[in-house]
Amino acid sequence: MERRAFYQNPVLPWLLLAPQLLLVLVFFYWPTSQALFWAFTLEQPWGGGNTWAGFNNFLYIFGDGRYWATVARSAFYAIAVSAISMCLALTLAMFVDRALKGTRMFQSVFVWPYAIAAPAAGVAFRFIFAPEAGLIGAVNEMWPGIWNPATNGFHALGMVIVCHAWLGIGYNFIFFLAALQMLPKSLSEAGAMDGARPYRRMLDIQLPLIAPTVFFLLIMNLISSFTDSFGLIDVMTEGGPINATEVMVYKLYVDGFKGLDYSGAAAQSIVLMLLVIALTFVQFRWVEKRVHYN
Amino acid sequence: QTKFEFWYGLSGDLSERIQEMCGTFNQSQADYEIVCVSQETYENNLQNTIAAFRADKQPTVTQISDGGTLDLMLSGAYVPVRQLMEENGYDIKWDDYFSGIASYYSTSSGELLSMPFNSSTAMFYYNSDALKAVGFEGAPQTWEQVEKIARDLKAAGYDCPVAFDPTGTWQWFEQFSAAHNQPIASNGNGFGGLDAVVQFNQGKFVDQLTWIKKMYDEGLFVAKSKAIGETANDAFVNAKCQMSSSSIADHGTFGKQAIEGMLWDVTMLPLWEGTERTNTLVGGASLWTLKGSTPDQYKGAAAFYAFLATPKQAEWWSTVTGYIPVTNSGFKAMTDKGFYSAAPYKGRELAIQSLTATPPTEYTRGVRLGNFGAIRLEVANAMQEVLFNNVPVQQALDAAAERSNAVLRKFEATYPGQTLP
Amino acid sequence: MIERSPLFDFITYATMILGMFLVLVPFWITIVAGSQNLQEVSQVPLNLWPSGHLVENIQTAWTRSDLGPKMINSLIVAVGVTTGKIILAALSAFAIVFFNFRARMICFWLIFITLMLPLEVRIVPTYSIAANALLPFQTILDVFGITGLIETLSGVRIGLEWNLLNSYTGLILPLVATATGTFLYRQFFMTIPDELVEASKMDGSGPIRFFLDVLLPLSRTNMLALATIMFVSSWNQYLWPLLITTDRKNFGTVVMQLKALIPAQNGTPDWNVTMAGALIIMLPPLLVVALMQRWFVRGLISRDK
Amino acid sequence: MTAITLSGVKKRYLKNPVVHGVDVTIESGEFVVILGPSGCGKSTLLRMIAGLEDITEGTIAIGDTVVNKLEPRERGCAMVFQNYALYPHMSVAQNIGYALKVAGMPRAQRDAKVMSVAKSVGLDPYLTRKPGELSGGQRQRVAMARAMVREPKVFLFDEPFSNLDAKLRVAMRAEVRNLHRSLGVTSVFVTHDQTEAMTLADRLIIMNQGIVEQVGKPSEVYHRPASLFVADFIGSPAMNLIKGQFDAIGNFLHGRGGMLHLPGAASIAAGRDVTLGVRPEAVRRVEAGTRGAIAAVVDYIEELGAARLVYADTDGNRIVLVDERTDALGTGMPIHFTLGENDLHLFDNADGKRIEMRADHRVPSLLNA
Amino acid sequence: MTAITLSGVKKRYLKNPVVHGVDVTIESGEFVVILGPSGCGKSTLLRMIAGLEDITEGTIAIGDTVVNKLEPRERGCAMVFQNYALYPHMSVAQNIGYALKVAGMPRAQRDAKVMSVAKSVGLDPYLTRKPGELSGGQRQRVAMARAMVREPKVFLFDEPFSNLDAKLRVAMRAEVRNLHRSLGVTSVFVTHDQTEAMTLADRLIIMNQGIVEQVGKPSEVYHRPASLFVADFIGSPAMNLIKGQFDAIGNFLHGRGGMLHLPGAASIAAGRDVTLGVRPEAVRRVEAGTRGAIAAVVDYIEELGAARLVYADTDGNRIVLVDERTDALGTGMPIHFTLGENDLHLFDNADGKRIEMRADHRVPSLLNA
Ligand SMILES: Nc1ncnc2c1ncn2[C@@H]1O[C@H](COP(=O)(O)OP(=O)(O)OP(=O)(O)O)[C@@H](O)[C@H]1O
Ligand SMILES: Nc1ncnc2c1ncn2[C@@H]1O[C@H](COP(=O)(O)OP(=O)(O)OP(=O)(O)O)[C@@H](O)[C@H]1O
Ligand SMILES: O=P(O)(O)OC[C@H](O)CO
Ligand SMILES: [Mg+2]
Ligand SMILES: [Mg+2]
Repeated sequence: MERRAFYQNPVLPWLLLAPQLLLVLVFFYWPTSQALFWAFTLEQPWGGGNTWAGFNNFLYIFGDGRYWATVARSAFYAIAVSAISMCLALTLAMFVDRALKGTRMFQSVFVWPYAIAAPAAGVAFRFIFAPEAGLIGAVNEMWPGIWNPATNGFHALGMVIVCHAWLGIGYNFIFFLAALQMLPKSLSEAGAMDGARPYRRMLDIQLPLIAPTVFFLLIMNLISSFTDSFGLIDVMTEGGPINATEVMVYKLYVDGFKGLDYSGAAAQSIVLMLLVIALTFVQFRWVEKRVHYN
Repeated sequence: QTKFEFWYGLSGDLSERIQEMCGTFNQSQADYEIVCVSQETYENNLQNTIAAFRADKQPTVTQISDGGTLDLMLSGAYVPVRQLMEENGYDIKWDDYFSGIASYYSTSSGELLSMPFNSSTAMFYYNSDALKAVGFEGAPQTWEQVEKIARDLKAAGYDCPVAFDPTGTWQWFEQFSAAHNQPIASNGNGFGGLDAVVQFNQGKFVDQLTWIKKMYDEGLFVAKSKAIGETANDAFVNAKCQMSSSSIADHGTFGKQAIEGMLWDVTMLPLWEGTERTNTLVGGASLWTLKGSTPDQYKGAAAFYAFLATPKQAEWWSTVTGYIPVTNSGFKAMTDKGFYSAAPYKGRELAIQSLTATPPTEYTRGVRLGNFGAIRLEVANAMQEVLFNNVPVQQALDAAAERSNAVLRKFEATYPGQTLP
Repeated sequence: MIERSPLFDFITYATMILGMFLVLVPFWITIVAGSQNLQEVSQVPLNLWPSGHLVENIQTAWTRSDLGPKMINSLIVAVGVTTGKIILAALSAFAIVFFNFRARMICFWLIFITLMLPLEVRIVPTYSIAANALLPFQTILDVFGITGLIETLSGVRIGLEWNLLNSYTGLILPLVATATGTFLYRQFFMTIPDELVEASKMDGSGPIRFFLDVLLPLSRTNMLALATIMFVSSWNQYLWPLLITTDRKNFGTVVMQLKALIPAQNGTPDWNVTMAGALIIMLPPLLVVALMQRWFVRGLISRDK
Repeated sequence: MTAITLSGVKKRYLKNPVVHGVDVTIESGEFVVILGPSGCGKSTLLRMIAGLEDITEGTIAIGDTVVNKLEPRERGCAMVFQNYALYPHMSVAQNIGYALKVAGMPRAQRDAKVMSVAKSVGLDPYLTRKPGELSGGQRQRVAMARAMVREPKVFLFDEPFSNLDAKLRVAMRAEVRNLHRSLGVTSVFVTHDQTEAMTLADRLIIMNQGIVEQVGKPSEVYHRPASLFVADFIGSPAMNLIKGQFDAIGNFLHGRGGMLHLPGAASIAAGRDVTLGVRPEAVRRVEAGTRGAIAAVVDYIEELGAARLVYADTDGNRIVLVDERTDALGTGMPIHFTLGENDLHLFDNADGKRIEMRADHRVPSLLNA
Repeated sequence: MTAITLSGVKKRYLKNPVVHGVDVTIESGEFVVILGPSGCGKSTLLRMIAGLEDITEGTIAIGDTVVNKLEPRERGCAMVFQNYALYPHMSVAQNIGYALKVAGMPRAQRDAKVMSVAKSVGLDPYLTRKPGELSGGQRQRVAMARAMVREPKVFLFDEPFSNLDAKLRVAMRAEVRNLHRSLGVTSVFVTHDQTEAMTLADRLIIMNQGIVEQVGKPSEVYHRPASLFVADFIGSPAMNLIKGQFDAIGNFLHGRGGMLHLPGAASIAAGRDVTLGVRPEAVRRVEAGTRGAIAAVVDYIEELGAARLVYADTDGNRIVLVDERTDALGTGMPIHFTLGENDLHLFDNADGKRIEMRADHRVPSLLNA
């Protein structure tokens, strides 16, 4: 609903907005334009100067098999993390939504992972998954060498994915539960009167109706797994072994700061930004569409 | 009192030694206060120094490892050490420095750009008790011997005959190549110009890696690294692994950390039978003076360098760490005192022997490649591909070479028209 | 709840308990390992019951990673970001929602777009701005020739510089700049009925009074929500502090220290110390969330919908 | 066959009783409306029949089966919800056919059935639309079609019209009535709107705070309310209720010395605190001096168009009357009225129950003393 | 002194006109109700008076001042909003006193004033409560107290009762009326509830789609609706409206050959498409054979308690009548009725305007041909 009660004042709104706009300009628009500039030049690491490079930086990364491998890995990572995390959270939310006695306690606990810093969780999971330590590592006692994320890329990637998915449970859970609770109870009841059992109702009624939330979360999870993965990977694997856990954001960090290739990293930033913007855009289109129910 | 900063890339025990040294300097005079900041690793320090330099917040002095030398040389961000000392009225006998060390940090015309500080080379450490236990006396000299010992150890129930750090390109790749006079890159490992291409995918290193792979598959080499949860050094001092290759710099640390009663020793890198030893490369790092400090701070830096160069200080440094003395006179003085003839310092002279085994050849002067850190990563990747993912050696090294060359070309393009100083 | 069969209830509880187990395992392991001594923690398989060394492990971790000053830094940053954001966001959202001016939607989008691009993806260029936050203005002056003009006129060369590296400002400001808060406030302000604005107009109060007398008091719960979210997210920042503080000793935050706690950086595989360290580092935001759960859940949800 | 029998039905939420024990039998084919103020437990009762709420105590039988333990789908009831509860993501046809689909009816058969039901409520042109694209009345019809398609034994309605505007409500009322006429299915309809209740019901169940106050035909309830509550609740403007006491000879003393004479009542109510009730339309304005006329002073007047409501004070009691005259009348003016003896109701204040007056109780007529 | 004069007042949102030009004068001290269906522009008009909306065209004067350019606070109006718009975080006292505080009145004086106003509406026991802790009626009273405290020259009400339940609404109506009586302040009250409008207004302004359809006293509007819209809108059940045509001799032809005879109408309406209107309570059921009786067949019946509504078909037109008899009557049964000639209304279909019938137009009475 459009608001119709406004204040009129030629100066005041600008004064109110000024601090935020300044910050955004300085810390967002300027760097972004800078990145664009670098992406089209070769920037000397020590800031001594740069030369125009046209699209070479982009051509370079697009011509680089390892970059594509990273993109593919990021996509897999994003999808796996989102799928695992969302499925778990949805299952929990569905049951919590039944509001049996004592549910509140569970509900609180399910939110906790949200509070945990990714690197902190990373450290904990690294211990849990450490091949030489006593939890998952215990399988190595029975079958020596079967589990080793330090040398096996799949193990490493799996470990990071599990950790990231765990981190997302809290956030996803909150949204699913809220969405479920916002559905009129009478819809489920109507479903029950129509003879559908709980599982059927979930598939036929609840899921389609919370589809906007599912979709919203999917996008948020994808974006988060493109971006938040940094701290996790840095603490758990540093992108290794042999780049097996190097995702886009980590690669651009490594290339830029460790590899001193500011321009290549800037080009990668631009690609990643476009990707995130595209996802957000899709999200908005959907938001527009979903207004159609009622 | 003038304050100035010194950033360095060492951590752990070595970092504590540096802090101690800074303390001594601050005590020794009243005009300057040096603030020494650890950036954990050489890579980190280079990275942070660059970042700080771009932000105009750089320290006066920074420690850059051998691999970062060319990055600094082309940066235009430094004050040459020779000029600095002259301007501040210090008279240093530059030709007293080991020529191999000095030439690594000098322009082609021989001007020393950075202050040699902690110099090292790669060595081979072994657990004498263990070797004795399988009937081997003395130091292993050849890789053939290492292989045999390893087999015997394995047979005798030792889980980890040789600790192999798959990210340790410096000792396992660069120094191996130098000792066997193998090129790392064309143009004399890059000394001849920015258009060099890497050559490690040809020659002996290919065979060496093939051999390492074989040893690894047989469980004779065991991968040890930070990522794996235990570094090769830790595995060695804890007597879990019986042989290891590492910098002479660690000699001091090993002395402190080796478990009670463990007998160990150090020797030059083994060679393949039938090959002639050439000198190994200078490792460690040198101190660079960065532009953008005040004249007083430069005075302080100069005073600091002069302090480092005093025989007393140099001797202390070489005593508490494993780093070698960097001047002829220093080395002579210590040898004369009998420093190297007894434990716990015995063996360190071998490092100098290794460094000076022959006059530097085209391939043993050093490595002068742009963004060498990125190339090291490529080689480390290749080694891991071979070990963990069973990628054929040649294929892995070819791929690494291709990527390394791309790095070099990009570096060349970033500094168009520039030549090596 | 329609089906009331005990079997279904049982399944419900079973699933929730399983879920709780899933969620709690990492916490439990952290506590267990953090409370054991080196020998216990090195056992394979691990004894899943806490032992008595928690305090001493925490002490070790505390001194090894120098957590004391780092905790204070983290707290300064988290509180700084939280307050900064609450204030700025309230002001800007107020302007966007309650004023009718031409550039209203443009301003909204200018701010809103920043939501889409987390710091991580534009980290490289953002770093350079931290070196000199006034660079954009200098560039603007340069480009329009104002610098030159003033230099010729007065002989003074304008050199705008504001370095944020290794400073609390640098740690805080870029995080304050993001739009989450503005968006959350906007969502909330939109729910304020028009009539409330009109009633206050009829009562004779202007925009500032309305903001202070009506809007702020009504936003209390939203502020709590935003505060929780911001506290957690700024406490948990990793990459940005990592980049912007070369002086870790004085400006490092606790989360950055996590990596340094991991064994293999320090010799023995003393996971017990690592976990004890991790435990204290994850505790503050966890406490905040647990205590503020009600508010913050509401905040989260209204933020993104 | 499909009568509904409620015996001793109680409902508690946690410790909180909201339905206190209901015994009612709803005849097969009957249209029963449950009427009562908000929160009195109407929906709860209905939902217990539907199987959407547990029955705390007592039994509910549909036909011959006690359904206490049956799931909603097993009870053969269909329900129309207050907000329709249409599935917003399904088309009209899918909404109507969902129950059949769940029951596993083959597609072709299902489509035919949906079509025929949709036709019967005039929805066939809208089968592919989503509920969001329908008007309120059309949505209402979808909800009914959805209930009809399963050919249930019982229809349940929970305030199905409360979201409709006044005109549409009247129209939908007619549709529900027609539906019931043509299908003859036992129906229970919940509402708090008395017009709706009166016009739809075969029988009314009046509830108040979890208790059934009266069960009866609409006219019965209107003309012979069983309790003070019902008397006050039914009818608009509400019945005039005057508290007072009968003396031994049948004088009704009320307010500030007001007195009516109703000798017959002496025998049934003497000495008890009672309330005398009379509907506003049974209060007839008369000329001063008319036999039995009672005097009052006008408080204020509400103009309704067709008539006006006169609020007047008689001996300290407020009385409302429906006045169809159009003479000038204003605050403070005196008027006179009589009460028709057949329109009088008497309630015992102690328990609120109606005190039945037989004809001989009423005669002779009222007198203002 | 504080009459309100609207001259040619128009309102457009963007290009969209919503008020089309209103000319009305509201007398000083008068209570005027603006009545009309949802979306017709009532609130917009009121808000233009309050100063909450710009006036696109025309002028509004309060007293002698044209207020077009004045801020709300300068107009001397107080407003009671539909949802009360109480400040939820302030106590009752703070809510009431806020305007005084903004105006800078000293604390002591303000408190005294708040107290006295609160007393006058019976809010004094609740001064420290928050609005959330009050009942609907109490909130309503706070809103009124807040308006009163400023001693405004004009009271504006925008559907102030629409959130209240039926009983409370009736009570609040009386309060507003009393308030107006005692303060005598010019008041404008917006509603779409006709009972509310009829019972409160000194004069009604009936609006439809941005146009004023009629201004007049409630009884005038009921008994002499100025247009078809007003005729249909006012009154419940709605007026029976029958489309047809008069021939030259005054026969009214309608539906499937229905015919009424109304000779006088020939002179004013012959040949035009007209609508004949008659209120349901003016349709009197009579015995078959009564003079002028018209036959019809019962469609259905709605029982209201006091009376019943009979929906019947006469020659294809639906007619509703209020029937107070209680004889058995059912669908399909024949009935007869007459129309009182004084209760007939005639409208021109072309412009919807009333066609005035003088007495001589009506006589002789209607006949079913
Ligand atoms: N799930 C519940 N938990 C606790 N109390 C409840 C619950 N559902 C209803 N109640 C209470 O039971 C009483 C009866 O509720 P019910 O919904 O049956 O009323 P109703 O007569 O349908 O009212 P309305 O006309 O407002 O729909 C109310 O006081 C209500 O607060
Ligand atoms: N801010 C606005 N912008 C555009 N159109 C508006 C705006 N406010 C109201 N309208 C339109 O103006 C018309 C009149 O609105 P108004 O609010 O005056 O109606 P109303 O008679 O008060 O109706 P209701 O009884 O529903 O309150 C409506 O069609 C409405 O959609
Ligand atoms: O460990 P150091 O200090 O001898 O240095 C080793 C290598 O030179 C690093 O590049
Ligand atoms: Mg209900
Ligand atoms: Mg309105």
